[in-house]
Amino acid sequence: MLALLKTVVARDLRLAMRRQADIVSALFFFIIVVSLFPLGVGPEADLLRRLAPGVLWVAALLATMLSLPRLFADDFRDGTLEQLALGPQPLAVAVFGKTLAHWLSSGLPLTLLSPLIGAQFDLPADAVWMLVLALLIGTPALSAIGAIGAALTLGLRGGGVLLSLLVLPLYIPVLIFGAGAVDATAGGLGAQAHLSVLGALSLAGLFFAPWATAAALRVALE
Amino acid sequence: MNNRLLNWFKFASPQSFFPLAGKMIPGFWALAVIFGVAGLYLGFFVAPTDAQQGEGYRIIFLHVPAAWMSMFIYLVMAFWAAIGLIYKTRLSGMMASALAPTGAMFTFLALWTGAFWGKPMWGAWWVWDARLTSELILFFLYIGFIALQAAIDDPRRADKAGAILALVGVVNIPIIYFSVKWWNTLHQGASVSLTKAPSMAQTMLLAMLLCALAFWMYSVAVALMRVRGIILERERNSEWVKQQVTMAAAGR
Amino acid sequence: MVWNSFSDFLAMGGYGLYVWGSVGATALLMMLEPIIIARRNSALTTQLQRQFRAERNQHTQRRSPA
Amino acid sequence: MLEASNLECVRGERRLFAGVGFRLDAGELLSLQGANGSGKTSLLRMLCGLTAPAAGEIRWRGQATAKLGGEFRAELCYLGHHNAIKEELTPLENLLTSARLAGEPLAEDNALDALETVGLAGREDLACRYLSQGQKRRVALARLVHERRALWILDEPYVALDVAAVDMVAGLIGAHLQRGGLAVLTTHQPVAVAAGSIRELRLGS
Repeated sequence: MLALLKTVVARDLRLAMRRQADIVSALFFFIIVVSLFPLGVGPEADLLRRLAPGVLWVAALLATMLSLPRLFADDFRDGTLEQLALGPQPLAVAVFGKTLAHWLSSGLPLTLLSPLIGAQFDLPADAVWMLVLALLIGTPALSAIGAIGAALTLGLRGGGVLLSLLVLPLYIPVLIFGAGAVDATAGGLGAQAHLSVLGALSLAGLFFAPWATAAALRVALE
Repeated sequence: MNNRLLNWFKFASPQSFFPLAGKMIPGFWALAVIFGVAGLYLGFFVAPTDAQQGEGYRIIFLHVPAAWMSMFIYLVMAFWAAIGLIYKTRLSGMMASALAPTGAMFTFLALWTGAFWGKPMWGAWWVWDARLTSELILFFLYIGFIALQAAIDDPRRADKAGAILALVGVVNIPIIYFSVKWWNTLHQGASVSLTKAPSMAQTMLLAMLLCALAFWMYSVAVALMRVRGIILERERNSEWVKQQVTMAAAGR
Repeated sequence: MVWNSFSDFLAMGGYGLYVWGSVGATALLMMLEPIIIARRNSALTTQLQRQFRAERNQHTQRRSPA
Repeated sequence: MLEASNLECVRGERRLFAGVGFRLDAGELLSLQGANGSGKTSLLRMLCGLTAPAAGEIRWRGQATAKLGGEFRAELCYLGHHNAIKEELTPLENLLTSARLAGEPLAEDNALDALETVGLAGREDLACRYLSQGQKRRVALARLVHERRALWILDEPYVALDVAAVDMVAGLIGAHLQRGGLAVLTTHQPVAVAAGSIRELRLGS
């Protein structure tokens, strides 16, 4: 089980490294979307400070969405997905591996980049650290739930738009507690409750979503 | 026990369910009208004026049943989805697809009547109340379900993909509801919220229940009508559809 | 009877626009939906009838050439 | 021993085939014949468990494959139309990864030896993107060199291969059958495989 997991994650990361354009473009998308808001709402620091958590989290959601269609599309087209489905281990294990690899190549870079963006919104130091922590805990759930949408819309025309329509409503709890954590810290309240719920969402996502994703993949492979 | 199960499965085949649904539809329409008339009469002619909200509160006789139905239909859809995945009966997938548009309509009506109720009471068409917000998200889930099934050509795959989405959705609804409720109390405090329904006089409650029953009968009737259309569409190449259609033509 | 006149009923204690706005929308949609379905079903059946009739004629022509 | 009884396949509204059955014992090869669109690929995918049959049952060693799940898949090697290789990876990386994913890790020198057998010597470290269609097919087929699983299901293994490569693949299949393995394959050119008994199954009218 573990060997399969390691192989899938290693293979996907190597593929991601060979095609860095995709990772970098998602990151730049994140930066650009976030940088648009001050141009839209004006540069006043205290306004930006209040907007920052929501804006950053929505941008993180959208940036994750960008890289989801490719999660299974290439494997579906070149036949490797079939081989994964025909492997001795349950497909959900391979899906868990791919979700992990997707998080490492999309959610994690976003998280590491967010302090840079936090400065743009003049967030106080403790809020910036809470933002990084919340993103770190919350983004795995985005990859796990997003994988379900990616599997359901595999091979469909207009899959990208449909994918966001299916997945964004399911992202709302993560958005609420993620942005809430940073907001609470900025407001001087403790964000312990938010982080624990966020952690629960991620854990539940990582454990249950792969089974739904595997079922959706088998439907697509028929 | 298994012969009861057996004939349930007999009816689960689209061919034998088609005429059965045809016979049941008028019955459900009748029930819907009876309950509807009774409910509306009680609600608009018998129920007393509310102390705080005057006559405006009567909108709840439509808003609350619509909200209940929007939630109930999604649960029934998830139920048929599960049955379809476990027993691989084709009819259950069709039932889920037949219910979705009606569920989406009731969600829209719940939002519409909620807005029309919020405007006079709180001065704004849209109130970020926890239940209204969850209703809005439920609307997105319905639209996602319908859009997914519309994007897939092969009906069998559409059913299965829709079923998985419905089950994932039904697991997420309580999570979404509680996180929205937390978000609402956090930012706004419970001052502005529709959850504080006016104290329910006996006739008001009865009127609302009757309206809810009417909406339920209506949903069953409409879903059965739509499922007949879906059955014809999917089994258009089969023999029994040929006789069914030509017999109908001869009858007319 | 709560209302003492029809116009009083329409006014709905000043909330007429909102109450009748809601009732109107509900009634409209709940009538429109069955009509749309019924029309779509009958269009489907007529289309199927035409298709089967065409198949039957095509079938008979092939079997009995002139 | 692989056994299928009255299999039926419905594609969209059309029934491609019905009542298809066969029995295949160790060391035997089943050659699936039939015109294009007669459902050959669908039948192969059904045998692997990728597609559920509309009716009928498939049994492996006497047990239904639907129930066996992972156990059956552990003894199955399927090669479809797609080469199932990643364009960005090199042939060596592809072979090592696919072996590990299949639960049978391969030592590097075995992998190099396999690539040499299929005639890819010298191109082990070139990204597959730069290989020709025939060479990509060889990378996919390199899997079979050290493949020890009992049941091979190959969808047109000889396509896009030159004569030398076809003989090489036929040899691999022959060796597999001699080891007591089973094979089901579809092909348009009749190819003599030095093996036990060859059964034929024709699909379609």
